[in-house]
Amino acid sequence: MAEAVPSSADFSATEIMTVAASRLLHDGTVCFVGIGLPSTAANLARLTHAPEVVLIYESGPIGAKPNVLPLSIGDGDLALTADTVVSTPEIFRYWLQGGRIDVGFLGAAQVDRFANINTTVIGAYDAPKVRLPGAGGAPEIAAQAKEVFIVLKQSRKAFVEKLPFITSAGFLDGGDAREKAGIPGGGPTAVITDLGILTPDPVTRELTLTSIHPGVTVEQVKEATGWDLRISPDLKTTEIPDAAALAALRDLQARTARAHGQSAGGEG
Amino acid sequence: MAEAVPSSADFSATEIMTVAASRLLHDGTVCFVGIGLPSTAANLARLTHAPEVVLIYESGPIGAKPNVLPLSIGDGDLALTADTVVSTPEIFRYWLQGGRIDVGFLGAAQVDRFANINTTVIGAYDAPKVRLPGAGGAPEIAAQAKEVFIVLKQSRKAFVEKLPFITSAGFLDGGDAREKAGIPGGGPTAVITDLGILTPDPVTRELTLTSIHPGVTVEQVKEATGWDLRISPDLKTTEIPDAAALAALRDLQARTARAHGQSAGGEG
Amino acid sequence: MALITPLREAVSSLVRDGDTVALEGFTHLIPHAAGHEIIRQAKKDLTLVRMTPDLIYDQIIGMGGVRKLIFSWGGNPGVGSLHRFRDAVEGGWPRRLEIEEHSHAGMANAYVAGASNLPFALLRGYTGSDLPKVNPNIRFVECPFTGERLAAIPSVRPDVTVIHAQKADRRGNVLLWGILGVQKEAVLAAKRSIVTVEEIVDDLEAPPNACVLPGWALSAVCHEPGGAYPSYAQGYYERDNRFYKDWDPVARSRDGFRDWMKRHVLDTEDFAGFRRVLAETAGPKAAGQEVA
Amino acid sequence: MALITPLREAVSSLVRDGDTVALEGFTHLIPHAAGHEIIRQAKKDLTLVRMTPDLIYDQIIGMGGVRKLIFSWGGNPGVGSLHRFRDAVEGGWPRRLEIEEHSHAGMANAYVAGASNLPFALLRGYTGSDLPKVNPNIRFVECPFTGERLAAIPSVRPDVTVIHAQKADRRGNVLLWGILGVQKEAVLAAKRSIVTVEEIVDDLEAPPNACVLPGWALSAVCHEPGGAYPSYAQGYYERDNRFYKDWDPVARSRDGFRDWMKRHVLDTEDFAGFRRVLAETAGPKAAGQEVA
Repeated sequence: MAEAVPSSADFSATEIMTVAASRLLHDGTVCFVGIGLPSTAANLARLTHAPEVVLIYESGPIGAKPNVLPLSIGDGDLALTADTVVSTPEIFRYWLQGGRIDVGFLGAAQVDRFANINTTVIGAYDAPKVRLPGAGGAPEIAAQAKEVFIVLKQSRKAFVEKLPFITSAGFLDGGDAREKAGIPGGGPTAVITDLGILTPDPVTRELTLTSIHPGVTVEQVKEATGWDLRISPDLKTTEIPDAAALAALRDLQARTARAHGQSAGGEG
Repeated sequence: MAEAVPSSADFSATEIMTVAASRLLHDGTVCFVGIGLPSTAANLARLTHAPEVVLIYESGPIGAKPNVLPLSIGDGDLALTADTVVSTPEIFRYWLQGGRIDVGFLGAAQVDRFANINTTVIGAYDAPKVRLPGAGGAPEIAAQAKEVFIVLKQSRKAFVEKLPFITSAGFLDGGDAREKAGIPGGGPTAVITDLGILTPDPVTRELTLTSIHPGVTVEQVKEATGWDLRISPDLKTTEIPDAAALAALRDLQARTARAHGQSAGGEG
Repeated sequence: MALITPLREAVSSLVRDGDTVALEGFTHLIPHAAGHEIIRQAKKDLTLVRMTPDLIYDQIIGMGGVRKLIFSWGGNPGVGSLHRFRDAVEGGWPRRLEIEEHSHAGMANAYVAGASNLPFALLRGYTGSDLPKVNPNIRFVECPFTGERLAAIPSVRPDVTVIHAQKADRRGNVLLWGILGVQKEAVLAAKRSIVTVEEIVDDLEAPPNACVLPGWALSAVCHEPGGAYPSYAQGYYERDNRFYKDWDPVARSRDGFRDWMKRHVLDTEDFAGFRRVLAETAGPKAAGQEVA
Repeated sequence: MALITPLREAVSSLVRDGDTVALEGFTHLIPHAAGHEIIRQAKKDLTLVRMTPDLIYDQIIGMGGVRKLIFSWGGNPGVGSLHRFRDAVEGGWPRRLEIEEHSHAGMANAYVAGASNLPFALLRGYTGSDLPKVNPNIRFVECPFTGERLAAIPSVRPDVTVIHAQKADRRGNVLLWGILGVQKEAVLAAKRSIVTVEEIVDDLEAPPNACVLPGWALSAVCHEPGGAYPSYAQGYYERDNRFYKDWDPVARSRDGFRDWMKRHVLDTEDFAGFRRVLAETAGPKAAGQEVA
């Protein structure tokens, strides 16, 4: 009767990141979905443990149930499967600013110690080294959703001590800086990476490694972080993706590849 | 070959008022239509000389082409015959405030010498003698349409020296008072009554009798006006309704009576 | 998530004494059944909000449940005055009615601002009108770019909004179509919401970009076929114009009004009961039974 | 009243050097054909506005026609960077591109304010972001009722807005459906407007409350089937993902870009000509001819 225990060899780092992110979404949650990794994780949640999750995309679909992952934030499949499709102004005015979003699910180019996000520029704003795509919906999603999940791969280039530009607020300088700035939503509650899960300290709001993916060492995570990363004394090991979730994820990605011939995604 | 010249016995005072008002609407004009007499006149124009007039109702229909006169500002026939039906906020925001209305066509309970309108109260606001229905869409229609036509029956009670309450601005105190108040639209260009047509003096903006309906005397008009009415030195006699217009009006009213069992109309 | 629930329970649990309540409907889809239920349950000290208060507001006001009315046009469409409303304003009967009066543009923008979680609405409005003189909630702000003066009014944020719609699916998603008025904004501006519907279906079959309110954004959905009577529900039944005309003499007298309300509303169990009694007192055509 | 007119004439008469131009489309219905015509006619010193500048803006910017870009997210959706946009910002080639940068919420509200003839948009936005530090057009105002601090940004009021839609009738009434983005607002915010459409029909057969732009509110309607290629038009054709991917290497090099633009756009007569040449250079599938 003993089953084989799955090992880290059975899934990729991206897969455990995606499955771990999807697990954070509860059934019935109203989720404002960024394109790319957030959209993959949110749809995986919908196809597995959270069939009643409500997915809202900034292009207008409310209650989207795409059969394949959207390549962009405004794919036709999002519109055809949604409960309704409203205008983009209405999404931002009545639904996000209206206070109806439980979880904002974002990607990022860079994050800092207090989970602030940069998607604008590397280098000086007026003389950029790399001009990134810009804010998109993120500043108001980060400010107004009741909580925010951020998903991105961990590296020293992405996890930096000080951002060159804060596009979207996490906890600003930490502590109660966010509340003092009058930002209504609760802010980031988890940063899910390919190495582990970081959550803000309840008081200082500094991102702390609270879960590490199996097979990853604390040294590896510290190495991939541009500041002296706090490690929770209570550090857990991330639950291994169960077979059903992995199968659902791979099916979804195979369907997507067949439909689009690619699997990345972006705004636009 | 001599045709009988129509005489005032061939049409009622209300009919010449309605036909005269309808004639002022040009083909292709975009008209924001108030319910009741304005709606009758605007639809008569559409059914006779101005088939391309665009009728917009505050309840949402744009390009309504009702087969019978609506009883209220939100009848189903308006929706079913319109080019599109938008929300009431959109009507006021994108279409009226957006500056897209050529003619605002209004009724009134009372008007004064400078074509200001009262539909709010007779007596003091806080201790009303008669509480009228209120503003409805009129204050912004009167302010924002490029020009305004007002249609109402003429009497001393309705044409008063001083309004107890200005619900919707005409020319305020006259002269350039309207422009000084920063009101964008051109204001009333005609007040059409059952006795004649009053138009504002180009400088003082005082309403002046410029056309009198056939069979009506200047004395009668003065008698029905609560101030010392200016009479144009160039006073014209209103053109008699032509047979086609009269027939169209009577057909429309007969169809309406059959459909509704009544012919009045109001907001709501 | 919207519970599909009987109207009596929805009104009982969601409408509270002292609440600010908007029963919206712009001629079309006026929630009369829900209004009657508010009267039957004798809700007190309400602040009612509506762009176009009509018969159902005349009834709630006449029964004494209303402290204040926020509105922009109050009348019996196609007929004339609302006599109970006028009596409350002119005569203070059965209690003095406080009024806060706007234009349609102001009210529509105030609902939009409420749905958008903004504290105030910004519009080009009220210029040259005396309304700002009698309504201290009409103020003016300056554009930080052009210096232009614009009107500002507080958002409408009802405790409860009540609307009627054509249909809902079993998950509580609601579709309305035709004249939409401000219903979507009124629902989204409110803390709680009740939607009565003509029918509950398996599939809304909503066209793309139709006006759909997702069930998860609503508090209660109630199956009340005919619930907009005597107004109309596009695709279901026409307005009963005779009821509007017949209302005028009923509402002119305080006693006549009270008797009528007792017999037709207070002494009936529900809206179906009201329709049955109305068929007896006014004839079946007046009760609209041939179309509902 | 919208004239149904060839695209070349519409662009020639309605888009002027120095204009502020919005070609809108949120992934769906992006007006590529009209963008190419702007390039062919070598319109100069444009201020381009768009929430999500993508390939067609990369092309117009790379050809040197743009002085300033007002935007909130610029990228190649699903692929990566816009290399011509980046080169203009990072490298000043072929000219320095001035940028005014917002969030999507800001831009969407600015279009709404423009369509509403308001001088500025009011929103809860930009809190905690560095954007207000680099964009002097993000200011803050106080609510005259609650004292709350709210963001204010100038309305977007383009000289011309260009969109693509599914169909128009012979009177120039336009129907679009599916992902609507900000197209309606962008058209109504503009002084002039051009709508390219997949087909011109006798009857729009628009559902109730569909997104219809009346012909009298538009300047020109142009029949350009396939005019949104390589983006998609719901109900007509899918997006050509291969074109988006193939664009990346083309746009990486200044010379490669110029050569490509000369061959595919400058040396072709119109969008049909572009599609024919693309079919030769990239194979018929890449030209999307199997779906258009």
